Amino acid sequence: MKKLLLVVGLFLCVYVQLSASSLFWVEDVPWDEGKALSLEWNVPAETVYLQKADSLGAWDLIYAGAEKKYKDSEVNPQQLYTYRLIVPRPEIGDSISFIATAKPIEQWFYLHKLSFLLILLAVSFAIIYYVNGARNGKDYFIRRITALDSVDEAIGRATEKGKPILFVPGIGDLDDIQTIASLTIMSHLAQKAAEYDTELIVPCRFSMVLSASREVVKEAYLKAGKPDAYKEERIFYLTDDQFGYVAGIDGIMLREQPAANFFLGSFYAESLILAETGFSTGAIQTSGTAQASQLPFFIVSCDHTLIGEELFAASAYLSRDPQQLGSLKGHDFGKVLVILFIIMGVVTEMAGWHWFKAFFEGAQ
Amino acid sequence: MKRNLPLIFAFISGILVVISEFIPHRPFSQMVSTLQDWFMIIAGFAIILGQISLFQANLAKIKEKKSGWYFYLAGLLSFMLMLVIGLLWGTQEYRGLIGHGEAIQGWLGSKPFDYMFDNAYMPLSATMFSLLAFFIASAAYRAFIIRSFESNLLMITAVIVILGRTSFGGMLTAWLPESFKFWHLPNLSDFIMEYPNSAAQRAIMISAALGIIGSSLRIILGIERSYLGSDK
Amino acid sequence: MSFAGTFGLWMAVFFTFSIFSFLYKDNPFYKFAEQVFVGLSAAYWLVYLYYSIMLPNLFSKLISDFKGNLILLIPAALGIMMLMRIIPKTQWISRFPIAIMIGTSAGISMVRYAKSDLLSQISATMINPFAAVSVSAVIGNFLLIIGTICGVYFFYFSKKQEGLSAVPSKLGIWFLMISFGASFGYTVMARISLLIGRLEFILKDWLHIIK
Amino acid sequence: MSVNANSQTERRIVFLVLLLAVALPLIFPIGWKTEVSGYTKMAWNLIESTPDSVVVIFSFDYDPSTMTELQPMAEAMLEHAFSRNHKVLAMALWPQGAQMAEQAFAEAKKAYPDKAYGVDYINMGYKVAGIVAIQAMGRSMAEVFPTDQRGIKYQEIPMLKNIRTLKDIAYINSLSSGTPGIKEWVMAGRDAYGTPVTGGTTAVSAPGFFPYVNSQKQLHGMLGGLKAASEYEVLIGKIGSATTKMDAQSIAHLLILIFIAVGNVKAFRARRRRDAI
Repeated sequence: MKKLLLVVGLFLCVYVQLSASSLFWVEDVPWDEGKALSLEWNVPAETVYLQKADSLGAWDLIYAGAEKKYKDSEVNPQQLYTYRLIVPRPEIGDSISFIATAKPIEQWFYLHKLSFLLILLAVSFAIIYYVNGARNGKDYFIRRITALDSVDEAIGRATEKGKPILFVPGIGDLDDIQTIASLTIMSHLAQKAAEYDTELIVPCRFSMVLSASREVVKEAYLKAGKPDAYKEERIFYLTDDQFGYVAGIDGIMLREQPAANFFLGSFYAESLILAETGFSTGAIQTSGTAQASQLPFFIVSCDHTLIGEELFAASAYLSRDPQQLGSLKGHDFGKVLVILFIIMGVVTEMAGWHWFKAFFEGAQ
Repeated sequence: MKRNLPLIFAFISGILVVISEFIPHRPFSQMVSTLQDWFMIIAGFAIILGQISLFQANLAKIKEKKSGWYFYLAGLLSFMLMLVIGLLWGTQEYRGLIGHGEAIQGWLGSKPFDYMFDNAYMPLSATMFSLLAFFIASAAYRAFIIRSFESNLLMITAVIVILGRTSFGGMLTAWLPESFKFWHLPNLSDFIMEYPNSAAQRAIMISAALGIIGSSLRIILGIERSYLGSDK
Repeated sequence: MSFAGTFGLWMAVFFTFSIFSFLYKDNPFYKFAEQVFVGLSAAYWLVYLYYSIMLPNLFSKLISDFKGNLILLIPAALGIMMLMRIIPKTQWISRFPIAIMIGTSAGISMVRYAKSDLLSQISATMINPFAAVSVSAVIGNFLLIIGTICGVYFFYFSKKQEGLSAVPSKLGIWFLMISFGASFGYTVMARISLLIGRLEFILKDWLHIIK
Repeated sequence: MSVNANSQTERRIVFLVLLLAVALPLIFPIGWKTEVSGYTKMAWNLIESTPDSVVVIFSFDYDPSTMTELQPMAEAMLEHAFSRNHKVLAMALWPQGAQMAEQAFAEAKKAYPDKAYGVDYINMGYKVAGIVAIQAMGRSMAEVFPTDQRGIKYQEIPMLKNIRTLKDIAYINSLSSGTPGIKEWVMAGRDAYGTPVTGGTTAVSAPGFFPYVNSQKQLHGMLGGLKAASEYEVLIGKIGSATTKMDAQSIAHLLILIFIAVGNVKAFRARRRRDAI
């Protein structure tokens, strides 16, 4: 730490020396990854030209205009950069130039992300607090989510008809949290399907999703006490291609005629193709996504739709696992916080105290 | 061990990523992009798993002479064809194992991989995508029925915006006097898009973000672990 | 036009019609096109991934400068561990790369969504509703603030929504419905454009009916 | 929701009618006039008010996937520029943009057969590196484009004799469907060198650029989507592909509204019948 202070101190001295000119100065942008320098000048001129020395010392024009400042984001940390400001003086037919140098520095904290860190910590601690509460036997209430009450009915109907269930875990890869939320819902469904002896079809778009899906379904069959009923080949990969995947699923819907379709996860334009084809086969359809732009299509074409966050609440709702319910309670704490902040923000903006909003905006 | 050790790995990698968001200093500042590059590489290996699954599934169907097995044969053959020509002669930008195949290029007009891309893959993909035009019409026909108050709201705004987006929507209300300009259909539909629509989109985004933060935290802390399967 | 060009054109036309035929009902043409599509595209992405990711980001780097890129052995090892799934006995090994990938994704999503979808949307809603030029914009601003708050409240799970507390949630649903209707209507144009694009191909490039 | 044979037939009728509604206006253009919006008029004004014989840049920053919307814009604006006797330098920040430019020139040449390559227009082809390429053009155009698409040396192109940097260009028109595109031109072209920039983009991405059409005129108006393209055709008095496609759009929209109405009448009747029993 001492060394760090010393280094920072040294840099400060150096740059105070170098930027002694009060007409043109260059500073490191504070609290960042050392990838930006801020340049300012105070000269009476309509247009100024700003140049930067490249690695060979040749001057490159980087700005021309009437502004009084410029932020250069094309710099690397710990390298010295030299800038030249040219101020044309048409009355004497000449120009004046100023030179300044600076070195961008890497720091250890993004100060402008403070509000972001605080809000993230607040929500996380709330979730951990409520999960802990649940572990200690506290019981949390969860309101009805209509779309999920029909899951049993859908599986029941498939059983009655002797038709399979189709589960599409979205078109996102495993790096999409919606896909993982979808897999947790799938684990409940697979268990139910195993209990009812109904076949489950899971086409996957990505290999990693395929691997995880197989693990999830296998475990669900094990839990239901029917490990022998698990058929690995019914959870399969189609193609990495968005519309190729959809063409394949459409074919499955037409030929296997599943009695219940589940489209849960991340969906893009293909949502309506899937939902409309599914509708034409007469299946009961349950869908859910956090992709706001695709929700309208699921709403109009499916029987039940999980809207936005309901997708993430679904596994808590279905399993009634106290820890999951606790975490949900934590999200709700976040919502109260959000509503309060918005109201406070609107009030402070109306009162003219812009620092409040600015504090939150700092995070971008 | 087969399950707990991976959970510890998940915990460590998750926490590191979150911390690195707030630290501008190296190596933290480059952590996320490095890990994302790694993800691509791992996915590059993993894609083979899926392709083996596809290959085996099609092969099984052909062997068992399931109904329509020749379609699966066609699928298998197109897979092999695309793979082989892609590896042998490469793509537009990349050299293949046996070069650029100038002779074939002269005959086909482009590399075989690109020829197949332009004349088979592209039309298939674009046509599949364009089916949406038909489905959006049939969905509107079937679902936009006057029923409850909520479904009426859905239908009415849809109608206003559909009208407002075309030329005749403007013609329809062009006679409105200046003081009623707000009700001019293009203006009205812009207003709906800008205010009530943004409000709802924001609400969905904010609450879904909370859901994602919660789910992520559960994953990092190991509360959500079904993706790993069972111990046995 | 050369033979290859003509053949390519007819192939494209054949596939276009085969997919369209699905709108009438399932038929052998669609089945054929579907399987070809799945097969072609699966191989396409494999080849694409090999040339644009595996080759430049891994193999070329390791071949040209092995020592300098030792760190790349980590993802390579994880990738190979992923492939252990092929053998049933070693399947459990693939849990390590999966766990690491999911852990990282969870971390990335957590910060990314907290920033772009939570924080920036909150601050974007902190507006002075009266700071607008027209009456309609002032009303709009109020709708924006009220709609956002009620919409967020609609997703509040840990309270029964009845009596007075049902009012904001009801309002929230109304806003959601208006938004869904609006997005639906807004998308129609883009979707029709897709069909126009396909018809242009048939009418212009193939049949030369339109210029 | 159970589906019977009846509703399957209905679906097919919906599909067939829609297909006809989109195809027929493409074959038999109607030529409905569209109300011209402010942003389109601004873009038109820039080209209209620029004096003749100057050199201008058309940057083709898109590929075939967004051709339906952007190609008609390129054609209409190109014809307008030709009619004002501007000398057009075409380039592309997207690899396939150069082909798009070729097609647009071929279309515009139908109306202006006298325009000569190298004298009235030129295609410099694709340039990598987006914003960096634009910045380099601000220093020296000849360095960025040693030759044109066909291999003619920069110094030997008649229309570029007096063109050294971006500052010698009268205006820039970027037709873009993403990055790099309009934004890069505004930042590196207009903000750094003061060359006016206008452009066109898809309907989906248009709202993101509206903030640039401000009092500082970072963008001199812009075209968003097919509708704006057809407005531009109205301004130059041409029934082009945008107008035709917009006719198809309008009819399809109208048809969907009719579908909704028919669906409601049917549902209303069914309810009455149910109530009567």
